[in-house]
Amino acid sequence: MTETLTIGKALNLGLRRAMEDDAKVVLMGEDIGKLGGVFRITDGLQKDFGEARVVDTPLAEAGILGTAVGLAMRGYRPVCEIQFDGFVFPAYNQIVTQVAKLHARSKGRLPMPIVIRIPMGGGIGAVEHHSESPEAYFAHTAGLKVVAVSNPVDAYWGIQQAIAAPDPIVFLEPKRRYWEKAEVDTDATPDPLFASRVVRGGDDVTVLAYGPMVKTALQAADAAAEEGRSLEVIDLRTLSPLDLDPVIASVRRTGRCVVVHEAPTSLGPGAEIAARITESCFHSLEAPVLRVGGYDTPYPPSKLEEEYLPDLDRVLDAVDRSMEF
Amino acid sequence: MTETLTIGKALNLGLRRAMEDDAKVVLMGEDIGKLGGVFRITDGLQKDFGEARVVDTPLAEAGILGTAVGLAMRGYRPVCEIQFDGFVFPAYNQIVTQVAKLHARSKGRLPMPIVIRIPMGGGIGAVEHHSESPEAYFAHTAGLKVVAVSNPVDAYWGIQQAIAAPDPIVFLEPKRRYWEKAEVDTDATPDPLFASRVVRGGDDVTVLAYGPMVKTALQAADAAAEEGRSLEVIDLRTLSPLDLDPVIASVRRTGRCVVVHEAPTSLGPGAEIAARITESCFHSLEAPVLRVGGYDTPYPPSKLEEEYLPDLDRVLDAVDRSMEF
Amino acid sequence: MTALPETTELVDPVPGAAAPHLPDQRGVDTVQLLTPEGDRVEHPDYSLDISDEELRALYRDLVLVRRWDAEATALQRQGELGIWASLLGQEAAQVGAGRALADTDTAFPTYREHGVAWTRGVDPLHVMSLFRGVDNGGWDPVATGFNLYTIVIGSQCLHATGYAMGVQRDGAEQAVLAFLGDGATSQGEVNEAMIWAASFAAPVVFFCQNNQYAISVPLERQSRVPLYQRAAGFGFPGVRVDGNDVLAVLAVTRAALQAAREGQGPTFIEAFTYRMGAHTTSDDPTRYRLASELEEWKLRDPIARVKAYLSRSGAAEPQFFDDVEAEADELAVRIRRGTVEMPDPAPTEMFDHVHAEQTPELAAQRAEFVAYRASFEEEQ
Amino acid sequence: MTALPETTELVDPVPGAAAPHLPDQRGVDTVQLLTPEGDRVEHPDYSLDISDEELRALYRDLVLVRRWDAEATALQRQGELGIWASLLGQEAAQVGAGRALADTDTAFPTYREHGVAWTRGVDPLHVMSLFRGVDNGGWDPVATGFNLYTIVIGSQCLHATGYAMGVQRDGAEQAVLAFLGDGATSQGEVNEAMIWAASFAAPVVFFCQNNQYAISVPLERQSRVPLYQRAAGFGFPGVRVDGNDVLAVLAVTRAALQAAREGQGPTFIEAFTYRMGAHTTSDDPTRYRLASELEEWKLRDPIARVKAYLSRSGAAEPQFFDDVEAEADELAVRIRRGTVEMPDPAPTEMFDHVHAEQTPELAAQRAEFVAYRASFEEEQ
Ligand SMILES: Cc1ncc(C[n+]2csc(CCOP(=O)(O)OP(=O)(O)O)c2C)c(N)n1
Ligand SMILES: Cc1ncc(C[n+]2csc(CCOP(=O)(O)OP(=O)(O)O)c2C)c(N)n1
Ligand SMILES: [Mg+2]
Ligand SMILES: [Mg+2]
Repeated sequence: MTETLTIGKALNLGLRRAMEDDAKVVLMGEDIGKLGGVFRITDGLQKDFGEARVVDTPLAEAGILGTAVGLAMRGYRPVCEIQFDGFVFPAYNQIVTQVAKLHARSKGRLPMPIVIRIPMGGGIGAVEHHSESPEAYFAHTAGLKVVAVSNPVDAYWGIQQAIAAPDPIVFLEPKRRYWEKAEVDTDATPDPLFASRVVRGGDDVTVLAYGPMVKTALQAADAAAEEGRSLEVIDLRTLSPLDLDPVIASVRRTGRCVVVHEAPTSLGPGAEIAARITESCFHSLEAPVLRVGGYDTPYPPSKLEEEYLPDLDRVLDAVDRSMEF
Repeated sequence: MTETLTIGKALNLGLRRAMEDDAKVVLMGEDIGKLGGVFRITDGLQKDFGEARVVDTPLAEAGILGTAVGLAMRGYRPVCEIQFDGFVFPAYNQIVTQVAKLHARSKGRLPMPIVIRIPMGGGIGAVEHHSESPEAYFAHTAGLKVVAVSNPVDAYWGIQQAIAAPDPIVFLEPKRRYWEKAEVDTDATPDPLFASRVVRGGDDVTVLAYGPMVKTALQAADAAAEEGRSLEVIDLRTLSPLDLDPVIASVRRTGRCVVVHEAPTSLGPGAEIAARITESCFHSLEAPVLRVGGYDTPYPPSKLEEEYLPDLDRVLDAVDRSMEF
Repeated sequence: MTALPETTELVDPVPGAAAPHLPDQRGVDTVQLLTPEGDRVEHPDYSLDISDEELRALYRDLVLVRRWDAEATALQRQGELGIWASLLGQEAAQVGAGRALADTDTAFPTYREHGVAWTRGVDPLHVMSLFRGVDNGGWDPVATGFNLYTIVIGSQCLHATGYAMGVQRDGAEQAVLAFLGDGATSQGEVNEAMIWAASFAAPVVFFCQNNQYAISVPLERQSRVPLYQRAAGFGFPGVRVDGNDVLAVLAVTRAALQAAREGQGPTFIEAFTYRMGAHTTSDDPTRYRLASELEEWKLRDPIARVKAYLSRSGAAEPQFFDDVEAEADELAVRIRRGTVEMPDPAPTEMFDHVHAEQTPELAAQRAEFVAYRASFEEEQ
Repeated sequence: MTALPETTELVDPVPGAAAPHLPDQRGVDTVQLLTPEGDRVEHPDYSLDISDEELRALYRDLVLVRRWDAEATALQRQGELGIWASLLGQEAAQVGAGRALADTDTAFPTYREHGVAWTRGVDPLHVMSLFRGVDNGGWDPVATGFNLYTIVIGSQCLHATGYAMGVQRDGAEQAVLAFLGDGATSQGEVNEAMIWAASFAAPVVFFCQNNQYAISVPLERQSRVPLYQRAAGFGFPGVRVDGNDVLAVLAVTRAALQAAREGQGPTFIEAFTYRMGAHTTSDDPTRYRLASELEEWKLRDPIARVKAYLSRSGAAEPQFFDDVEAEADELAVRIRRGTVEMPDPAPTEMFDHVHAEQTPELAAQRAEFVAYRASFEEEQ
């Protein structure tokens, strides 16, 4: 069946499917019950699945993740909602020292199939702590996998795949794109979860993005096309593991690469990607891999966020610099 | 005056000087009083400065950093000891959302001169969580500065400079080198805190390291010299800001660069350094910047740590790969 | 074995069962000095000697902050603010607590303490600038003794405790007032703050506005016993006050602050109140609470009772009320105009306060940013 | 206003003053069934009907875990272990708690619960492997109902609570026992665990071994009131038991676990005891505590009193004690041999359990690692 869904609604439906498929799936988070979450991603689920499976938790993120660990040990598959990206840090100890390490600590005896859903990124005119891009903190943490969806199709399938997967996954949702729509064929065979995807072919420069920046990259590609430049856009989709094979193939062809993300540039995901692509494509590169990221400042007050966030123009500027290098 | 000091003793003396120089300096941490800290870095300080200035805290790292923020707002200069690298995560929320952001949040009205001392890294045969290298988590955080000392001279001066500095600084101490000795001239004029330093000149490959790996890099340079290879070794000393000018100058000359650290390789400091050097030295590089880091696994049980940690051989292996590229 | 306090009402906790709503905790040992009907009552532990003038001043505070709040909500609806966190219903708790502070005391607010900001002399426009997205709060936390808003739930409680430890070290006779919500009591950091405050007998008072909800989550999810009882477990006194009674709040908070100044350590105050509006302008409370609840709480309005008392006791003439209304109108106009006309920040602002000593890296990023922006201007 | 419990003894908190040491909290409402002299006493709330055979079994447990502990300390001194966290003095707390568990219950230990491990049938060598640096604990947490050791202070309390929420969802009549130390009570996560347990009435019992120190830091830094009182603030019962009295610990823990299984929610147990040794073999307690304190606690030895009772009551023959000694000697030999002969882990182990589904990236790193190591073998 094909439906037109927003990313938010696709997630909602995906969660519903996952809960129907497996009675061990338990959603946990602040305000996810009656309210359906501040973004309504869990809308209606508590009504249909009950309070034991859609748990409005006390206001404590370490508590959410720490009890999720215990539930996972008991055979449940907790799906934790962090209300906003900036509020994941109270849970950081549990995520880094427990969630990420328990499989290794127990030599595989303790399953840890926990999904940590985080609405990520800026662009919604919010106050402090509501627009962060913390993905590098997780991608640097051994034992975690990190996925960032960019569209309704991946949202629908990705959340189900993440819940079914046996490892802990940080699942990043492009907050400001929650309302973007697309056709979702709910009978299709989905792409694998940990795979990047060429979303637009091109010859001059390879542009990499994930989550909310994929749309920005595609807009840049449109604009570049008008100037006669052909950008290949790849949606990374997964940040850990990184699926760079399609990227390497592309860069070997284009010789140029630009990575785009909202996270601060220094030690942002672009750093790792640049380092690896340079290792793999050293002789093909006509220019260094360039990064377009957030500045190395705290996320600014919202009146300045358009200045802070990478946009079409900044991507094009990097493309120009790459071409002119 | 020149004294032979271990890194541990140099830190102890440096802390003492800082406390003598400024009555607002307050040390806080677990077991730093009568016990002098588990590594004895604060040995004798509570006895001499009293319990109001050397505070044995309750067992809660968020509490340490959170109250340090309040003390800083009141005009104090808190120096917080985190007992082991793996125990900084309960304080992560305070560090990332408060310590790092308060100067910006208040447009500079609230001073945040907090030093977070963390004994870092492996190699001491410890149990889980006692051998971590969390520097990338801090270096990626706008608003923090990150320093990693490698020797008694920098330990002695660095801790004093960090305490005197107006911004929050994560001060990483090379745990397994605490007992290494050197001559410290306590009358000398110290090098600036945020500056890297060429510690051994060479022509073939530039090797970058910081903290505990500087010694490893120097050992590699010795070994390489026997095979007729000349390595230039640079002690980065500061990870945020990164002082890459001497590195760039070096790489423009050698054309080859290897970065060494204990932190997991993916999104470790080496990623950022590789990306930046490639941007700055694109046309000089004869080979991609290569990284020698910890594997992307949790730090292993201590019987395996020598396999996990970069050592002389792994550095030389990377040097070989760089030369043969 | 510690018996549970007699006032405890445990609520059926089977998961999957609906969390029973708002157990009647209001009879519990609550300090009240002015009834909802506007009658002065006595309390054995807390008396308040207050002049008519002071009473009128409190009334004025209450009315002005409510008007400010209403204007802000309207401005948000009109797109002039990104969001607004309304204090409607909590005026007495905030004004009472704020007016209990001495000039030399320091307050650490959440994001909802506009009423306290008012009592500290913070310009409302400096609060508006935060919700407009111009900055993170434009007031001077040092000059006002009113810290910046803290949005990460509960983090400010540790700051307040640390600050109080500094007060202690300075030998100053000052107290610190840490604000938090009922939801915040579940955060580890908040509990750590209480542990620290007890351990060091820090001169800090925890002022919890129990407005019954953390966004949509009712109090029972955070605690099945009255919140003020938490403190005894940490070894210091807890007290519940009628949060809609500005006199009781003033008296209780004053006493606690004075105890703190005198070295008697922390107190936990639970101001029992209700959030009459939505959590913020982004929220839809009809999804999770009943209109009847709201109706019930309307009968306990914090302003009506002061007005009733002032009128009935003759402490204020009718003209006074008109004057306050007029002043409120003026304030609203000033806030509206100031907000709408507020200039956007300079784009380079975001680079300029990251550190006290800017790094060469960030200076370079800033320079690139300036050059990049200039390139567009050249193009035009 | 909640009065402080009468047993509260506030300690002078002026910063800079030496923290007064070990206030005499021992008179406080402590459950005891066997005195240090070995006399059985009754307690109104807790009775224990126990056979001679069970008593002898407890004695055997106590002696064997002490011997294990001594052997481990010796092995560490000889360089066979990286570190060892001794349970000396805490045998009764651990054996009593461990033996209170039903087979189907689950325990979440810290890093010191070797005595509990013993009662769960964990092979001591599986604990030794952790301290030798071979792995992070070799036992099967699922099969034994004894979770892996958790070193990050307090984190396991949330795991235990979550696990108990799972038990609840399964409708199982099982309980969960979360271990923690006195120092751990200051961690935010531990307090969150209690808040969650109360909120969901989860079938979890918090078993706090108050051994008076967190490494060098005495209890008073963590709490100025007895720890068991913490629980009431969260809305569930707290009880202090003589942690050196295996019978009292058994009785109190049994009752709490049974209450949990029956849906009555959590209990906090404070086992009042003393760490007779160093924090770990890396520690030097002479820096922070007086020998006299140790002497005082020697008089309350957890094993001596059981032995005295067994002998005096005739519940055990002298031969029994000899047999247990002999068994302890054998155990020590087995532990020594097993430890010394323990093979090192395969170097590739570190890659193999990171995920349930290894990533291509990590597989590649592993392959490089194998090739790199092989290159040395080729060279030779
Ligand atoms: C650490 C953290 N988690 C989540 C949030 C999102 N959030 C903002 S306000 C709020 C509820 C707070 O409730 P309460 O403490 O009762 O204060 P109130 O808003 O009722 O004044 C939540 C969950 C946050 N700001 N910080
Ligand atoms: C989060 C964290 N911080 C610090 C440490 C270092 N540490 C290990 S044991 C310990 C003291 C624990 O005291 P307590 O909870 O009383 O348990 P005990 O060791 O006395 O059994 C400390 C501070 C740690 N393991 N975890
Ligand atoms: Mg509330
Ligand atoms: Mg202890």
